[in-house]
Amino acid sequence: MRVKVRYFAAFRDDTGCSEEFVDSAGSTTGEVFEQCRSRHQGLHRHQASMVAVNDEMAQWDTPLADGDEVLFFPPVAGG
Amino acid sequence: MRVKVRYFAAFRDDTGCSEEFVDSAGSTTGEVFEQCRSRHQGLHRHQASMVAVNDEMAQWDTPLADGDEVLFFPPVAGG
Amino acid sequence: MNRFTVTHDTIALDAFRRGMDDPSCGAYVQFEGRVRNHNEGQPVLRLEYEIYEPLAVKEGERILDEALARYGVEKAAAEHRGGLMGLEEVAVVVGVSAAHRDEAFAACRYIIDELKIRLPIWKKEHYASGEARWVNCQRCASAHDQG
Amino acid sequence: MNRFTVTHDTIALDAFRRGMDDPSCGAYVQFEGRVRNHNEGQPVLRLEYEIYEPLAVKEGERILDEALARYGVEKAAAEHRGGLMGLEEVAVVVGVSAAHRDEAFAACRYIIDELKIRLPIWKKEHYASGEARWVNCQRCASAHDQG
Repeated sequence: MRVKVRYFAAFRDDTGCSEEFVDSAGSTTGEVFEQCRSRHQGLHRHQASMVAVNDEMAQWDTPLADGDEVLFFPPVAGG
Repeated sequence: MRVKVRYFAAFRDDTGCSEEFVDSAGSTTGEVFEQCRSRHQGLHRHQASMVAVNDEMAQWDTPLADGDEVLFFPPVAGG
Repeated sequence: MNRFTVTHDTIALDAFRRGMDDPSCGAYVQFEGRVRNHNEGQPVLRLEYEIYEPLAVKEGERILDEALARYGVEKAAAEHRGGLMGLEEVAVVVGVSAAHRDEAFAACRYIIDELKIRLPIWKKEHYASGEARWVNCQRCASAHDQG
Repeated sequence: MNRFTVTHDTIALDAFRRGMDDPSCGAYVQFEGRVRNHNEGQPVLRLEYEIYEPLAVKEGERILDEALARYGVEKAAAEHRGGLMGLEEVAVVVGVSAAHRDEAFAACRYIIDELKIRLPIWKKEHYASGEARWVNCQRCASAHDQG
Protein backbone atom coordinates (compact mmCIF):
# COMPACT_ATOMS: atom_id res chain seq x y z
CA MET A 1 0.00 0.00 0.00
CA ARG A 2 1.30 3.41 -0.96
CA VAL A 3 0.03 6.53 0.82
CA LYS A 4 0.92 10.20 0.70
CA VAL A 5 1.92 11.66 4.07
CA ARG A 6 1.84 15.39 4.91
CA TYR A 7 3.49 17.02 7.93
CA PHE A 8 2.37 20.34 9.43
CA ALA A 9 3.90 23.04 11.62
CA ALA A 10 6.25 21.52 14.24
CA PHE A 11 6.04 18.11 12.51
CA ARG A 12 7.38 19.70 9.32
CA ASP A 13 10.27 21.18 11.34
CA ASP A 14 10.85 17.83 13.11
CA THR A 15 11.06 15.89 9.85
CA GLY A 16 12.48 18.58 7.59
CA CYS A 17 9.79 17.46 5.17
CA SER A 18 6.34 18.69 4.21
CA GLU A 19 5.16 15.67 2.26
CA GLU A 20 6.39 12.29 1.14
CA PHE A 21 5.15 8.97 -0.20
CA VAL A 22 5.30 5.95 2.07
CA ASP A 23 5.09 2.30 1.04
CA SER A 24 3.60 0.72 4.11
CA ALA A 25 3.08 -2.80 5.34
CA GLY A 26 0.85 -1.38 8.09
CA SER A 27 -2.83 -0.77 7.57
CA THR A 28 -3.79 2.08 9.98
CA THR A 29 -2.85 5.73 10.49
CA GLY A 30 -1.02 4.81 13.73
CA GLU A 31 1.05 2.14 12.01
CA VAL A 32 2.04 4.51 9.23
CA PHE A 33 3.03 7.13 11.81
CA GLU A 34 5.32 4.59 13.53
CA GLN A 35 6.92 3.85 10.19
CA CYS A 36 7.49 7.58 9.61
CA ARG A 37 9.04 7.87 13.10
CA SER A 38 11.59 5.22 12.22
CA ARG A 39 12.50 7.29 9.19
CA HIS A 40 12.64 10.70 10.99
CA GLN A 41 14.39 10.68 14.32
CA GLY A 42 12.91 14.00 15.55
CA LEU A 43 9.28 12.95 15.09
CA HIS A 44 7.22 12.23 18.22
CA ARG A 45 3.53 11.65 18.67
CA HIS A 46 2.45 13.96 21.47
CA GLN A 47 -0.79 13.15 23.23
CA ALA A 48 -2.71 15.93 21.53
CA SER A 49 -1.48 15.17 18.02
CA MET A 50 -4.25 14.63 15.49
CA VAL A 51 -4.55 12.80 12.21
CA ALA A 52 -6.76 13.28 9.18
CA VAL A 53 -7.32 11.15 6.08
CA ASN A 54 -8.41 12.69 2.79
CA ASP A 55 -9.37 15.96 4.53
CA GLU A 56 -11.53 14.32 7.20
CA MET A 57 -10.50 14.07 10.85
CA ALA A 58 -9.60 10.48 11.71
CA GLN A 59 -8.43 8.30 14.62
CA TRP A 60 -5.07 6.64 15.18
CA ASP A 61 -6.59 3.25 14.29
CA THR A 62 -8.38 4.44 11.16
CA PRO A 63 -7.72 1.93 8.34
CA LEU A 64 -6.00 3.22 5.20
CA ALA A 65 -6.35 2.30 1.56
CA ASP A 66 -3.86 2.57 -1.26
CA GLY A 67 -3.66 6.18 -2.52
CA ASP A 68 -4.98 7.78 0.67
CA GLU A 69 -3.58 11.13 1.79
CA VAL A 70 -2.67 11.08 5.49
CA LEU A 71 -2.23 14.38 7.38
CA PHE A 72 -0.23 14.42 10.61
CA PHE A 73 -1.07 17.38 12.88
CA PRO A 74 1.03 18.30 15.90
CA PRO A 75 -0.89 19.69 18.93
CA VAL A 76 -2.86 22.78 17.93
CA ALA A 77 -2.41 26.26 19.35
CA GLY A 78 -5.28 25.83 21.80
CA GLY A 79 -5.66 28.16 24.80
CA MET B 1 -38.93 69.76 56.75
CA ARG B 2 -39.21 70.70 53.10
CA VAL B 3 -37.74 68.40 50.42
CA LYS B 4 -37.76 68.39 46.65
CA VAL B 5 -39.18 65.22 45.11
CA ARG B 6 -38.49 64.08 41.54
CA TYR B 7 -40.41 61.35 39.67
CA PHE B 8 -38.97 59.37 36.76
CA ALA B 9 -40.36 57.35 33.84
CA ALA B 10 -43.52 55.46 34.87
CA PHE B 11 -43.68 57.38 38.17
CA ARG B 12 -43.84 60.63 36.21
CA ASP B 13 -46.72 59.20 34.17
CA ASP B 14 -48.42 57.89 37.35
CA THR B 15 -48.29 61.29 39.08
CA GLY B 16 -48.49 63.55 36.05
CA CYS B 17 -45.63 65.39 37.68
CA SER B 18 -41.86 65.45 37.26
CA GLU B 19 -40.95 67.35 40.41
CA GLU B 20 -42.59 69.03 43.36
CA PHE B 21 -41.82 70.33 46.84
CA VAL B 22 -43.15 68.41 49.82
CA ASP B 23 -43.51 69.67 53.37
CA SER B 24 -43.18 66.50 55.34
CA ALA B 25 -43.75 65.49 58.93
CA GLY B 26 -41.97 62.22 58.16
CA SER B 27 -38.21 61.85 58.42
CA THR B 28 -37.26 59.05 55.95
CA THR B 29 -37.48 58.45 52.22
CA GLY B 30 -40.16 55.80 52.79
CA GLU B 31 -42.30 58.14 54.83
CA VAL B 32 -42.06 60.87 52.21
CA PHE B 33 -43.04 58.34 49.52
CA GLU B 34 -46.18 57.40 51.52
CA GLN B 35 -47.06 61.08 51.76
CA CYS B 36 -46.63 61.42 47.97
CA ARG B 37 -48.87 58.37 47.45
CA SER B 38 -51.66 60.02 49.39
CA ARG B 39 -51.32 62.97 47.05
CA HIS B 40 -51.16 60.96 43.77
CA GLN B 41 -53.61 58.10 43.49
CA GLY B 42 -51.76 56.32 40.67
CA LEU B 43 -48.47 56.04 42.51
CA HIS B 44 -47.40 52.59 43.80
CA ARG B 45 -44.13 51.41 45.24
CA HIS B 46 -43.28 48.23 43.36
CA GLN B 47 -40.79 45.90 44.97
CA ALA B 48 -37.96 46.87 42.63
CA SER B 49 -38.49 50.62 42.98
CA MET B 50 -35.39 52.51 44.05
CA VAL B 51 -34.72 55.78 45.79
CA ALA B 52 -31.81 58.21 45.73
CA VAL B 53 -31.01 61.26 47.82
CA ASN B 54 -28.88 64.09 46.47
CA ASP B 55 -27.67 61.91 43.58
CA GLU B 56 -26.59 58.97 45.75
CA MET B 57 -28.48 55.68 45.88
CA ALA B 58 -30.33 55.35 49.19
CA GLN B 59 -32.60 52.99 51.13
CA TRP B 60 -36.28 53.31 52.01
CA ASP B 61 -35.36 54.14 55.60
CA THR B 62 -32.67 56.69 54.78
CA PRO B 63 -33.18 59.79 56.95
CA LEU B 64 -33.80 63.11 55.22
CA ALA B 65 -32.80 66.66 56.05
CA ASP B 66 -34.44 69.90 55.11
CA GLY B 67 -33.54 70.87 51.54
CA ASP B 68 -32.69 67.34 50.37
CA GLU B 69 -33.55 66.27 46.84
CA VAL B 70 -35.29 62.88 46.79
CA LEU B 71 -35.44 60.87 43.56
CA PHE B 72 -38.09 58.16 43.15
CA PHE B 73 -37.17 55.51 40.55
CA PRO B 74 -39.67 52.94 39.27
CA PRO B 75 -38.27 49.47 38.49
CA VAL B 76 -35.50 49.75 35.89
CA ALA B 77 -35.49 48.16 32.44
CA GLY B 78 -33.45 45.19 33.62
CA GLY B 79 -33.31 41.95 31.53
CA MET C 1 -11.31 59.94 31.56
CA ASN C 2 -14.83 58.55 31.79
CA ARG C 3 -15.17 54.91 30.93
CA PHE C 4 -18.92 54.89 31.37
CA THR C 5 -20.62 57.36 29.09
CA VAL C 6 -24.12 58.33 28.08
CA THR C 7 -24.93 59.55 24.59
CA HIS C 8 -28.10 60.70 22.86
CA ASP C 9 -26.74 59.98 19.39
CA THR C 10 -25.77 56.81 17.56
CA ILE C 11 -23.10 55.00 19.58
CA ALA C 12 -19.77 55.32 17.76
CA LEU C 13 -18.79 51.64 17.89
CA ASP C 14 -15.52 52.03 15.98
CA ALA C 15 -14.22 54.74 18.30
CA PHE C 16 -15.42 52.74 21.29
CA ARG C 17 -13.46 49.68 20.23
CA ARG C 18 -10.32 51.63 19.32
CA GLY C 19 -10.33 52.91 22.88
CA MET C 20 -10.12 49.34 24.14
CA ASP C 21 -6.85 48.40 22.41
CA ASP C 22 -4.18 47.25 24.82
CA PRO C 23 -0.93 45.58 23.72
CA SER C 24 -0.85 43.35 26.81
CA CYS C 25 -4.26 41.84 26.05
CA GLY C 26 -4.89 38.71 24.03
CA ALA C 27 -8.67 38.76 24.47
CA TYR C 28 -11.40 41.29 23.81
CA VAL C 29 -15.10 40.65 24.43
CA GLN C 30 -17.82 43.07 23.40
CA PHE C 31 -21.51 42.95 24.17
CA GLU C 32 -24.08 45.00 22.25
CA GLY C 33 -27.69 45.37 23.29
CA ARG C 34 -29.75 46.14 20.21
CA VAL C 35 -33.34 47.11 19.55
CA ARG C 36 -35.18 43.99 18.45
CA ASN C 37 -38.38 43.88 16.47
CA HIS C 38 -40.51 42.03 19.00
CA ASN C 39 -41.10 41.57 22.71
CA GLU C 40 -43.47 39.08 24.26
CA GLY C 41 -45.16 38.55 20.93
CA GLN C 42 -45.74 42.22 20.13
CA PRO C 43 -44.05 43.83 17.11
CA VAL C 44 -41.83 46.68 18.29
CA LEU C 45 -41.18 49.75 16.11
CA ARG C 46 -38.73 51.66 18.29
CA LEU C 47 -37.43 52.04 21.81
CA GLU C 48 -37.01 54.99 24.09
CA TYR C 49 -34.56 55.03 26.98
CA GLU C 50 -34.85 57.55 29.78
CA ILE C 51 -31.59 57.92 31.69
CA TYR C 52 -31.02 59.85 34.89
CA GLU C 53 -27.50 60.72 33.86
CA PRO C 54 -25.77 62.01 37.03
CA LEU C 55 -26.48 58.80 38.92
CA ALA C 56 -26.20 56.46 35.93
CA VAL C 57 -22.66 57.67 35.25
CA LYS C 58 -21.65 57.42 38.91
CA GLU C 59 -23.05 53.92 39.32
CA GLY C 60 -21.75 52.85 35.90
CA GLU C 61 -18.18 53.83 36.84
CA ARG C 62 -18.57 51.93 40.09
CA ILE C 63 -19.62 48.76 38.24
CA LEU C 64 -16.64 49.04 35.89
CA ASP C 65 -14.31 49.43 38.90
CA GLU C 66 -15.83 46.34 40.48
CA ALA C 67 -15.25 44.34 37.29
CA LEU C 68 -11.59 45.42 37.09
CA ALA C 69 -11.00 44.46 40.74
CA ARG C 70 -12.97 41.21 40.68
CA TYR C 71 -11.68 39.72 37.44
CA GLY C 72 -8.28 41.38 37.07
CA VAL C 73 -8.99 42.57 33.54
CA GLU C 74 -6.98 45.39 31.97
CA LYS C 75 -9.69 47.62 30.52
CA ALA C 76 -13.44 47.88 30.80
CA ALA C 77 -15.79 50.46 29.34
CA ALA C 78 -19.46 50.90 28.52
CA GLU C 79 -21.71 53.37 26.75
CA HIS C 80 -25.49 53.68 26.97
CA ARG C 81 -27.70 55.57 24.59
CA GLY C 82 -30.72 57.57 25.72
CA GLY C 83 -33.75 58.87 23.80
CA LEU C 84 -35.58 57.35 20.86
CA MET C 85 -33.97 54.72 18.65
CA GLY C 86 -35.04 52.47 15.81
CA LEU C 87 -34.77 48.76 15.08
CA GLU C 88 -31.29 47.20 15.12
CA GLU C 89 -29.75 50.31 16.65
CA VAL C 90 -27.32 49.73 19.50
CA ALA C 91 -28.70 50.87 22.87
CA VAL C 92 -25.75 49.77 25.01
CA VAL C 93 -22.23 48.51 24.40
CA VAL C 94 -19.80 46.92 26.89
CA GLY C 95 -16.15 46.12 26.11
CA VAL C 96 -13.50 44.28 28.11
CA SER C 97 -9.81 43.70 27.29
CA ALA C 98 -7.89 41.08 29.23
CA ALA C 99 -4.81 38.89 28.95
CA HIS C 100 -7.00 35.79 28.52
CA ARG C 101 -10.54 35.08 27.44
CA ASP C 102 -11.83 33.51 30.67
CA GLU C 103 -11.78 36.76 32.58
CA ALA C 104 -12.78 38.85 29.55
CA PHE C 105 -16.02 36.87 29.15
CA ALA C 106 -16.74 36.83 32.89
CA ALA C 107 -16.15 40.56 33.37
CA CYS C 108 -18.21 41.54 30.31
CA ARG C 109 -21.11 39.44 31.56
CA TYR C 110 -20.84 40.86 35.06
CA ILE C 111 -20.89 44.44 33.77
CA ILE C 112 -23.96 44.11 31.56
CA ASP C 113 -25.88 42.19 34.25
CA GLU C 114 -25.15 44.86 36.87
CA LEU C 115 -25.79 47.79 34.53
CA LYS C 116 -29.21 46.36 33.75
CA ILE C 117 -30.34 46.13 37.36
CA ARG C 118 -28.52 48.99 39.11
CA LEU C 119 -28.64 51.95 36.72
CA PRO C 120 -31.51 54.44 36.72
CA ILE C 121 -32.44 53.72 33.11
CA TRP C 122 -35.98 53.02 31.92
CA LYS C 123 -37.15 51.53 28.67
CA LYS C 124 -40.33 52.40 26.80
CA GLU C 125 -41.39 50.22 23.90
CA HIS C 126 -43.34 51.74 21.02
CA TYR C 127 -45.44 49.12 19.27
CA ALA C 128 -46.75 48.78 15.74
CA SER C 129 -50.23 49.18 17.24
CA GLY C 130 -49.38 52.78 18.17
CA GLU C 131 -49.27 52.02 21.88
CA ALA C 132 -46.22 52.59 24.06
CA ARG C 133 -45.37 50.99 27.40
CA TRP C 134 -42.68 51.21 30.07
CA VAL C 135 -40.99 47.82 30.32
CA ASN C 136 -39.56 46.38 33.51
CA CYS C 137 -37.40 43.33 33.87
CA GLN C 138 -39.48 40.19 34.12
CA ARG C 139 -38.02 39.27 37.50
CA CYS C 140 -39.26 42.57 38.89
CA ALA C 141 -42.66 42.36 37.20
CA SER C 142 -43.36 38.94 38.66
CA ALA C 143 -42.47 40.00 42.21
CA HIS C 144 -45.24 41.16 44.51
CA ASP C 145 -45.84 44.84 45.03
CA GLN C 146 -45.09 46.33 48.39
CA GLY C 147 -47.63 49.14 48.41
CA MET D 1 -22.50 31.41 2.17
CA ASN D 2 -19.54 30.51 4.36
CA ARG D 3 -19.83 31.59 7.95
CA PHE D 4 -16.38 30.35 8.87
CA THR D 5 -13.70 31.98 6.78
CA VAL D 6 -9.92 32.12 6.62
CA THR D 7 -8.07 35.23 5.51
CA HIS D 8 -4.41 36.12 5.09
CA ASP D 9 -5.06 39.86 5.34
CA THR D 10 -6.25 42.11 8.14
CA ILE D 11 -9.64 40.90 9.34
CA ALA D 12 -12.32 43.35 8.19
CA LEU D 13 -14.10 43.76 11.54
CA ASP D 14 -16.65 46.30 10.32
CA ALA D 15 -17.82 44.10 7.47
CA PHE D 16 -17.83 41.11 9.80
CA ARG D 17 -20.12 42.84 12.28
CA ARG D 18 -22.41 44.22 9.62
CA GLY D 19 -22.98 40.67 8.49
CA MET D 20 -24.25 39.79 11.96
CA ASP D 21 -27.15 42.26 12.05
CA ASP D 22 -30.51 40.62 12.64
CA PRO D 23 -33.69 42.54 13.47
CA SER D 24 -34.98 39.74 15.71
CA CYS D 25 -31.90 39.86 17.95
CA GLY D 26 -31.52 41.94 21.08
CA ALA D 27 -28.04 40.70 21.92
CA TYR D 28 -24.74 40.51 20.08
CA VAL D 29 -21.52 39.15 21.58
CA GLN D 30 -18.18 39.36 19.82
CA PHE D 31 -14.87 37.81 20.84
CA GLU D 32 -11.55 38.93 19.37
CA GLY D 33 -8.28 37.10 19.89
CA ARG D 34 -5.45 39.58 19.52
CA VAL D 35 -1.66 39.36 19.40
CA ARG D 36 -0.36 40.29 22.82
CA ASN D 37 3.12 41.53 23.60
CA HIS D 38 4.14 38.75 25.99
CA ASN D 39 3.71 35.05 26.71
CA GLU D 40 5.04 33.23 29.76
CA GLY D 41 7.30 36.15 30.55
CA GLN D 42 8.83 36.48 27.09
CA PRO D 43 8.31 39.67 25.03
CA VAL D 44 6.56 38.76 21.77
CA LEU D 45 7.13 40.76 18.56
CA ARG D 46 4.73 39.01 16.22
CA LEU D 47 2.77 35.85 15.65
CA GLU D 48 2.48 33.46 12.77
CA TYR D 49 -0.51 31.18 12.26
CA GLU D 50 -0.32 28.18 9.97
CA ILE D 51 -3.77 27.00 8.91
CA TYR D 52 -4.65 23.86 7.01
CA GLU D 53 -7.53 25.55 5.29
CA PRO D 54 -9.62 22.73 3.75
CA LEU D 55 -10.11 21.02 7.10
CA ALA D 56 -10.18 24.19 9.20
CA VAL D 57 -13.11 25.52 7.17
CA LYS D 58 -14.98 22.21 7.28
CA GLU D 59 -14.52 21.80 11.04
CA GLY D 60 -15.20 25.50 11.67
CA GLU D 61 -18.57 25.28 9.89
CA ARG D 62 -19.38 22.20 11.95
CA ILE D 63 -18.66 24.04 15.21
CA LEU D 64 -20.88 26.96 14.14
CA ASP D 65 -23.69 24.52 13.33
CA GLU D 66 -23.29 22.91 16.75
CA ALA D 67 -23.55 26.30 18.44
CA LEU D 68 -26.73 27.20 16.53
CA ALA D 69 -28.35 23.88 17.44
CA ARG D 70 -27.18 23.78 21.07
CA TYR D 71 -27.98 27.35 22.09
CA GLY D 72 -30.75 28.30 19.68
CA VAL D 73 -29.00 31.49 18.58
CA GLU D 74 -29.94 33.20 15.33
CA LYS D 75 -26.54 33.83 13.74
CA ALA D 76 -22.99 32.72 14.38
CA ALA D 77 -19.84 33.38 12.36
CA ALA D 78 -16.08 33.34 12.77
CA GLU D 79 -13.01 34.37 10.82
CA HIS D 80 -9.39 33.30 11.42
CA ARG D 81 -6.34 34.98 10.03
CA GLY D 82 -3.29 33.03 8.82
CA GLY D 83 0.31 34.11 8.21
CA LEU D 84 2.40 36.71 10.03
CA MET D 85 0.81 39.43 12.13
CA GLY D 86 1.99 42.18 14.47
CA LEU D 87 1.07 43.26 17.98
CA GLU D 88 -2.57 44.11 18.68
CA GLU D 89 -3.70 42.70 15.36
CA VAL D 90 -6.78 40.50 15.44
CA ALA D 91 -6.03 36.82 14.77
CA VAL D 92 -9.55 35.49 15.22
CA VAL D 93 -13.04 36.95 15.60
CA VAL D 94 -16.26 35.19 16.65
CA GLY D 95 -19.70 36.83 16.57
CA VAL D 96 -23.08 35.61 17.80
CA SER D 97 -26.51 37.28 17.47
CA ALA D 98 -29.37 36.03 19.65
CA ALA D 99 -32.70 37.17 21.04
CA HIS D 100 -31.21 37.38 24.56
CA ARG D 101 -27.74 37.71 26.03
CA ASP D 102 -27.62 34.42 27.96
CA GLU D 103 -27.42 32.29 24.88
CA ALA D 104 -25.30 34.83 22.96
CA PHE D 105 -22.56 34.69 25.62
CA ALA D 106 -22.76 30.90 25.96
CA ALA D 107 -22.62 30.24 22.21
CA CYS D 108 -19.74 32.68 21.64
CA ARG D 109 -17.75 31.03 24.41
CA TYR D 110 -18.50 27.55 23.05
CA ILE D 111 -17.38 28.48 19.56
CA ILE D 112 -14.01 30.00 20.51
CA ASP D 113 -13.26 27.12 22.91
CA GLU D 114 -13.98 24.52 20.25
CA LEU D 115 -12.17 26.39 17.46
CA LYS D 116 -9.07 26.53 19.63
CA ILE D 117 -8.89 22.79 20.24
CA ARG D 118 -10.38 21.23 17.11
CA LEU D 119 -9.07 23.27 14.18
CA PRO D 120 -5.79 22.44 12.44
CA ILE D 121 -4.23 25.81 13.23
CA TRP D 122 -0.76 26.26 14.71
CA LYS D 123 0.78 29.29 16.31
CA LYS D 124 4.43 30.33 16.16
CA GLU D 125 5.62 33.10 18.43
CA HIS D 126 8.48 35.35 17.30
CA TYR D 127 10.29 36.81 20.30
CA ALA D 128 12.27 39.99 20.82
CA SER D 129 15.30 37.72 21.30
CA GLY D 130 15.11 36.70 17.64
CA GLU D 131 13.94 33.18 18.47
CA ALA D 132 10.68 31.68 17.28
CA ARG D 133 8.75 28.76 18.73
CA TRP D 134 5.61 26.75 17.98
CA VAL D 135 3.22 27.16 20.87
CA ASN D 136 0.80 24.52 22.08
CA CYS D 137 -2.00 24.93 24.53
CA GLN D 138 -0.78 24.52 28.08
CA ARG D 139 -3.15 21.64 28.76
CA CYS D 140 -1.58 19.71 25.89
CA ALA D 141 2.00 20.64 26.83
CA SER D 142 1.56 19.42 30.37
CA ALA D 143 0.13 16.07 29.32
CA HIS D 144 2.46 13.12 28.91
CA ASP D 145 3.74 12.18 25.49
CA GLN D 146 2.61 8.93 23.96
CA GLY D 147 5.68 8.10 21.91
